[in-house]
Amino acid sequence: MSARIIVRVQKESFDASTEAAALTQGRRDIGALVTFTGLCRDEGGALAALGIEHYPGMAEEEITRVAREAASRWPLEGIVAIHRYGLIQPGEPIVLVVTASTHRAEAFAAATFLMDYLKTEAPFWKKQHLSGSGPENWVESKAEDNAAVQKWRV
Amino acid sequence: MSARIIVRVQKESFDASTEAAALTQGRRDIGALVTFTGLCRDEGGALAALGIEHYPGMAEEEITRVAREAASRWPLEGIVAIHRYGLIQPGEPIVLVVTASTHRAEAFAAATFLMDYLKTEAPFWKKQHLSGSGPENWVESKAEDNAAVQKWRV
Amino acid sequence: MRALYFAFVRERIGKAEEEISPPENIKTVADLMGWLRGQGENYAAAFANIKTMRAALDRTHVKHDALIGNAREIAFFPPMTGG
Amino acid sequence: MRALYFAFVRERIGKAEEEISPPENIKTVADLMGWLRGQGENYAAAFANIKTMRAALDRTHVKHDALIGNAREIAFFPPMTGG
Repeated sequence: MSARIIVRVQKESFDASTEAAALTQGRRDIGALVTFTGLCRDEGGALAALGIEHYPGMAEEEITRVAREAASRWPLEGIVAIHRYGLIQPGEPIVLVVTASTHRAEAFAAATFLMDYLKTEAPFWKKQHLSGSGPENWVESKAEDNAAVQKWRV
Repeated sequence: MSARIIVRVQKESFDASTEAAALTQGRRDIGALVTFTGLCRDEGGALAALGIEHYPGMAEEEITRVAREAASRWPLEGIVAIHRYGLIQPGEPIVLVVTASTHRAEAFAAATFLMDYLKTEAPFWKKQHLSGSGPENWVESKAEDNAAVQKWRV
Repeated sequence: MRALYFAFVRERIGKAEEEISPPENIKTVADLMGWLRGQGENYAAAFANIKTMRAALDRTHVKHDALIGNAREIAFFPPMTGG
Repeated sequence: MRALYFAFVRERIGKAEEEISPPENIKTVADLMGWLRGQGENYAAAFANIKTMRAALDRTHVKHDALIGNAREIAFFPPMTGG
């Protein structure tokens, strides 16, 4: 049985529970549902907004590729992966990953895997718009994120 | 800064997003929100319902103890842990764990930890009510759940 | 002291809780389980497999060699299956 | 072929995409980056640190030694910071 995969790249915000319901609605065979929401932090008040640039087309393709990879590694019933682009205010959601499985270990592992890949392989770039008349900075990729994705490459 | 901890043991169902919102509402410093929902599976149609028995008082205390332990292990902003008791139908939620943190690794680790402990340390017992005129069986504890919790004991 | 029984332990004994008055020589949880096992067929059935039995003293998980001391409440139950 | 630039690469070059016609001897992604670097100060600034530059050929991540072949679209960008 193959997992249902829902991937979207969008400017609009999303509602995590509505998206998760798409996987569980009417189902009686799903035992574990993991939802990860990545939110925009204000960095102690320093950040006014985050501008997210993406590679249209490739972003969807890359997320879909990674979702299929997750579905081939673990017995999943469904995956939702949504990533926003455009200007995002502190407190707003940026990314959503939902995994549904029979058991919790698989759902947790797949959600972690998906986030590790989205951080480093999906073509999105974040620019920090600082408060006041501060400058704009492109966010640098983090060594810890690169290390996190490396551990999945067997 | 100490994590906000919300623990409830209840008969009623719950809404994961409402509970998660209690941790994130009005916050601009939370970067990662992990939600785990454990649902009642129908075991391929064999299960009519799950009867969950608990030790009133100790159940809340034990979950609170484990939540505090999680908050001391990882830098968390908040934890929600809700466990239901009583008769639960297939498709319904049984347990909810929400963890909020600055970064995703801590939120994922804490949610996994909490579920591993809830499975094996919180005083709840599941009884399967089978379809038709089938018998009732107490669910046996699983070796894999015991192994999962052991890995956290350092 | 108050004794509480859960899940199949409750079902086999036939009650959820009761007041018990074990003799002076019952010092540990293991002692108490041995004593309860001798209180009738229902107790014998409930404590047939003592090795896998779990216990809590005043709502705290304890091992079988734990001293009962002045605990006011003891609970017996099978391995937990929550979550 | 179509060249796409993202994030600071786009900003430094001053455009998001353009049609490029590299000479015959440009075979690999690395060759193309070296050639682009010579196309003006803005390109030199964009490709100042070639080591950390990422590339995608027809929307697939590739390494610097990848052959361009008949790819219709090549994209250059810094390490991704999504999620």
